[in-house]
Amino acid sequence: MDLEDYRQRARAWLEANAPGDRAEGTPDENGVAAAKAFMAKLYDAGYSGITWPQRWGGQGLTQAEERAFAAEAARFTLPTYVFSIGLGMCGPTLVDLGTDEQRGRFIRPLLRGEEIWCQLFSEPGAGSDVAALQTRATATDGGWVVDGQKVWTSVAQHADRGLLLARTDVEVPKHKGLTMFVVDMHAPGVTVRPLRDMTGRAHFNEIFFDGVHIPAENVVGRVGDGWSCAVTTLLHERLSISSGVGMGGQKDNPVAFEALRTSVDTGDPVVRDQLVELYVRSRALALFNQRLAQETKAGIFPGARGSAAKLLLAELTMFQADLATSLAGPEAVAYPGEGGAGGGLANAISLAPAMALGGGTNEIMRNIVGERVLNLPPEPRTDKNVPFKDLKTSGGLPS
Amino acid sequence: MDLEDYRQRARAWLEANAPGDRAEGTPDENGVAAAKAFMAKLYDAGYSGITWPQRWGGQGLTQAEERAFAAEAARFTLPTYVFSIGLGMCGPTLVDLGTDEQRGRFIRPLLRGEEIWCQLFSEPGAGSDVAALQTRATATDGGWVVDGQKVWTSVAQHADRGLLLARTDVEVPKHKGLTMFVVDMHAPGVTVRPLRDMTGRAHFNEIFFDGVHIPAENVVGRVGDGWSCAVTTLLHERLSISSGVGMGGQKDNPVAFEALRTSVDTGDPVVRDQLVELYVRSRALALFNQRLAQETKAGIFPGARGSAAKLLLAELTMFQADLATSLAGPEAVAYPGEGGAGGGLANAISLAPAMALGGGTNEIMRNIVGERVLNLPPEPRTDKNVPFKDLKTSGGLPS
Amino acid sequence: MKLVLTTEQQELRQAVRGFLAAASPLPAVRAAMESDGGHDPDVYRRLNGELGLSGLIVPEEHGGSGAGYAELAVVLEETGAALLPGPFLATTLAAILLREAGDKELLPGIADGSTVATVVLDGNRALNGAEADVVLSIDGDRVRALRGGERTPLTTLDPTRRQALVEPGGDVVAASAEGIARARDLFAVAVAAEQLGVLRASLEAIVAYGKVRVAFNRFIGSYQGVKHRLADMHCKLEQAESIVRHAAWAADEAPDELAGAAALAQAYVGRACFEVARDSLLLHGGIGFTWEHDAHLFYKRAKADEVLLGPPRIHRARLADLLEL
Amino acid sequence: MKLVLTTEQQELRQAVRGFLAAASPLPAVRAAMESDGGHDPDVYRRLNGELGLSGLIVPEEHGGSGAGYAELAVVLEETGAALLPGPFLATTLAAILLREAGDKELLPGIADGSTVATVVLDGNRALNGAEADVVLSIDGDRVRALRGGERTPLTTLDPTRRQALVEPGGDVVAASAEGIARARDLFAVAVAAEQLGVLRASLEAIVAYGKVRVAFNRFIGSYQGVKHRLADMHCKLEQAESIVRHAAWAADEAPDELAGAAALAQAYVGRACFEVARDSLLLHGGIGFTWEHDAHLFYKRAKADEVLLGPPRIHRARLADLLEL
Repeated sequence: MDLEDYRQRARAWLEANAPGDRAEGTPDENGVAAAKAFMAKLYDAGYSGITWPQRWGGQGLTQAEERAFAAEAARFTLPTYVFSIGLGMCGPTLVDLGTDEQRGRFIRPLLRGEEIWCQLFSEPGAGSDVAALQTRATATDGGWVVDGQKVWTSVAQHADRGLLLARTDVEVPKHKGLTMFVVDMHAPGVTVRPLRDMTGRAHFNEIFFDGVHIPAENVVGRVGDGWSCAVTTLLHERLSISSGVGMGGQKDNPVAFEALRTSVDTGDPVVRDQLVELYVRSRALALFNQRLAQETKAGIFPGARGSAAKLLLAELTMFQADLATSLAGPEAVAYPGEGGAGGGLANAISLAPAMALGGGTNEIMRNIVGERVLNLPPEPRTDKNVPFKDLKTSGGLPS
Repeated sequence: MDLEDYRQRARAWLEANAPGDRAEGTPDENGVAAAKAFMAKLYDAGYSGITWPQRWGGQGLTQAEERAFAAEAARFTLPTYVFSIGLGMCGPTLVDLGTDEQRGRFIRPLLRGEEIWCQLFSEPGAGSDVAALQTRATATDGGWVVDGQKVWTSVAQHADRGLLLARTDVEVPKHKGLTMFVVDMHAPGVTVRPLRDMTGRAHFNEIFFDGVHIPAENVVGRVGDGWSCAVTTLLHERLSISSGVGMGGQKDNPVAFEALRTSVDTGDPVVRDQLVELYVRSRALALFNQRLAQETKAGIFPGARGSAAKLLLAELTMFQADLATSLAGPEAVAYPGEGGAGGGLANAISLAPAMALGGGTNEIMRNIVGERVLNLPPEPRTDKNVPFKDLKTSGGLPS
Repeated sequence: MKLVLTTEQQELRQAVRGFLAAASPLPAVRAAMESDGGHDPDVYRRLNGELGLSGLIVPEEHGGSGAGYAELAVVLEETGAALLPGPFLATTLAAILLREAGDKELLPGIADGSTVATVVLDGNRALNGAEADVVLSIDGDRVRALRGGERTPLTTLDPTRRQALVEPGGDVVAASAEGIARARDLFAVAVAAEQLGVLRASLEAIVAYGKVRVAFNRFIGSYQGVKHRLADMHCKLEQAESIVRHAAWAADEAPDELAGAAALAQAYVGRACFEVARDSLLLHGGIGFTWEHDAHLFYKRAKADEVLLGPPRIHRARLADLLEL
Repeated sequence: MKLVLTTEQQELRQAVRGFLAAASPLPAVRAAMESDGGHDPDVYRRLNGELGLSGLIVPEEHGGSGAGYAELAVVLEETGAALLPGPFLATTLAAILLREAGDKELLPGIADGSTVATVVLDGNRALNGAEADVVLSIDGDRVRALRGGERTPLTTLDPTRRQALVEPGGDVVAASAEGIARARDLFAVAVAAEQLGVLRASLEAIVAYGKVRVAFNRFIGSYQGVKHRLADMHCKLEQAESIVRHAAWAADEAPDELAGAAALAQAYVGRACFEVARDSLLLHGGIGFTWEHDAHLFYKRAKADEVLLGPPRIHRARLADLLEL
């Protein structure tokens, strides 16, 4: 089939089937049901898992079709948020590393939206240093028993399955004692608790595991090989995030240049100069992202340079929310609908740190750029060859 | 004698004896002769070594008299620059750590300006990390033979004696194999070469030691104890530098606020706002320095907090030279007397990095503030217990 | 110029700090901010009674202690560092305005803690406008006071201190163009003193965290990526404290210097406070983004304070005017 | 929009980079800058002859290669990175002005390398004004050219490239208001391309040093205090390169976007270049302050370039106008 035909048919299908209402963030129960129904239609029409292997339920097509569909889909807001972790990270990991039995069991329901997935790596004591995680999986008859706590887990409240990283050996160095599992989120002993963030909303969850049983066949990869499995997952994560990095979300952003130019007093030359600064920084990053995208199309993989774009986006996000509130003055602090004229500024300054904390802190990004782009020597490491049980932990902190 | 009397007499002496012409930086041969003549008069009048022990040639008075004299002397420009290393660092070290024989031999001529001293610690391969120095002192009949290179040495071209730190043992960890010496700068094998800096002038020297003999009685402190001797010297250095940190030198500075307010176009609101920024930063640091001075008078020793003031001064120095040249535009780059209107701006931007490099880099200052003011944990050290000869050196660099 | 605290001022600081640490630690701040009134009346009763803070700057003839602005700055630094919820700053601003404009009627009630007051800062917006017994507003060279009047609570960025839309007006209680001009400068000094406290507490929090939080088998405070930022934050603290001490000294001892010192205080300390609170939050990593961690409370207070007296550029513009640029 | 180099452009870059590395490495730059003429005529002969760079953007009908500004930007990045002394940029600015304003007489001499030219940028100041055969000046919508005239060499901050006071005037050689306006924007793009090279080379120098210089038994590039600054500098490089590619593309392909892209290029790249050169010098430690080390040459060129076309604020003001702020 010709690519242009493919695109035409995708457009026609989307126009006929994409829901008209705007869906943002994690939906409620009804929203999840509707999202699952849409995903089933999408799958049945052949637009879910376009490049995934046919044998496991994908379409077996190429990046060209994937991009063609994505270009058409960008004009709609599809209710696929709850499936994004499964489609972007968990599924690709299983395609890469799962047993045939696992691929056969998990991938088709994932692509068809019948099962929602979440990813269970981060812990309160293991943020930047994921391999320091403490959740234990202990071998038992026919499987494993898991105890511990995970955090920063998106869509966990709706998830049917989770991709879990847990420690199976504390006697070996920390990177060597980890194992990856598929865990049933409905199993006894799994508790999901919403995590309220500084905006006052709960975008994430904490997950508690209390004697949760996992059957032996749910080990992904080999026992003790969890770190290299996790690296595969994180690589998929980075790809799916970096493809979204850009000027996206600036359109309706009340603190972006286009909004501020109409909302602030540009009759004041000092204010005007600060808007110029915002324009310069915004354009500089936008052009850098466009250059990365052009390079990618030309077959030059951006690799760790994407971390530079992420760092710059985090800094720009903070800069513009800070600038907008400073320019607005006292009115900036009131939430809208409360007699205040603050519009979205109070929300923007509350949300601004998120970009610098999610997906790796600014410090981690600078390490990556320094070590993997500029090839600077690494820090001396003291945790490489020490048994996990002998490592330092964060004193006086929950871990 | 009453303190006010002391001050009156000091003032009268200074008015009668201080030379009228302005002396700045390192003088030439004639200037050195004049400086020595003045220093002898100063000593004979009892104003050199005011707080130093009487037994070794000082006046044995208190900080009160020292401060009273300094307050009066501040109104004059005394030609004491070439003696500053001896008076500020070498002499105090000998008073603290020298043998009686050394104190008897060296201190009176130092105070009377008969002998000029320099300090010989830094090397090309040992800047921030002074203890990594490579100059070797090898034991020989009745003394030591020195080979190596020192750098960043002020007044060495006029110096009669030097306080030298050299390595006497490479088999022990780096801090344990050092020894301090008094070296005769006129001895055979000592070569002093002016070091041209980025302003095009030679404020410093490089010193080469080629088989220089030092008699055994010139060891300061114990053999192998040079590091703790050097710490004593550096403590005196820090005290003598930090007492000079402040708004000093801003009066005739073409890039300081008072000069810029008359030289730039304050009709442009953006320029005016940048001048406000300069004023804010300058005042913030000036007030901090004044608070430190008031605390010191009240008996609160600033300690490592002085490093914060030094760091801020380095940043302000760079900021204001950068700002002044940016505001001036193309005219900033021409040196004066060349048809250009750049005044001192080209020189100011050339000299600006000096404050961030002399007396410890900004990174070293941040380490000091972090570790000694905020008590943050140190970096892991890999050089504490390793024999010096097994340590890493800067590859491909002269050292 | 006096930039170092006297022994008495140090004792005042210790007394307020000790009291707030015991009576209003951060868990109590959270409880208070989620309560109906937004603050704990019991804490205020003791603050105003035992410590006499409501009367601190009220002249003795009106029942206060007649202390100076240097003492007030010491207190506001502590209430800022503790993120004390409720109308302490609002009533303090009111006391400043009344003292400077020469009020006789309202000051005794403020001094004995029975009157909660606030000042309209911006059209019709006031700190703790819903809880205040009296709303003061500036009308040319006169100060008006209104009991009652319409009050519309606002939901704002800073959960630890409320604001409301209020009705300016009421009877004239004092009049003095000069006093009001001075009061406006003193507002800037008072807010800067609070900001100094917020800055200090934000820095202390991340310094403490840097000594216990481990990543890659090292305390995060041992990494230069963290350590050097904290050193820069410390430099801001030192400068901010120097500026606040100077402004408070000028308020008491050098009236000619007050306007410049006050504008400098807002121009420097407001920005420094937000930057430090922001970096403290960010360096905490993910936990700093959670509602349960306190970092966001300091961050939000810092931003709310930075814009409280107007967009920050007005202080810089005032400085330019005073410097005759 | 084209932000990635074509294969041909990459080959051009390699050719120029390879030539300069062999013919004009930094020790040769130092020798040239201290020579009477301030540059090595032999290097220019080969640069203009073998590589044909003097004729790069001269239209084919006037004896040049008629290449685009994207190719010119590639070349200027390399001459900037190499701190090539002498009148290469000066003659290039002259070629831009003549090409855009429609000259027929002078371009052939520039193309074949026989004419060294410069443009008066600021009243009576010109790059390499003492060495130039022809001094161009803009007089309203006309371009004038003067051979001879008074020339007063200046001693300036940047020892690698000279300036002089010159006499504007002479015969009218071209006239086009539109062409001259376009040329002014192209000057901004050309200087930004050179600045990109200076930035890149400054960063490369300190990255290389971070891998060999040891302090406290570790390579200094392993300290986050250094590493994180270098990462920030790399971010500036990536953005600067993107902006220069875009501006050069606009010059060739999207005339409507040129003015904005050119102002952006000077507003961003000029500042970024100086900041990176400054931090590179500072992170070298004491050795960076010596005359013998090359860091100061990049630092001085970066500052001289930043103010070459006027105080940096003029580019920001122009951007504000173009954005209709």
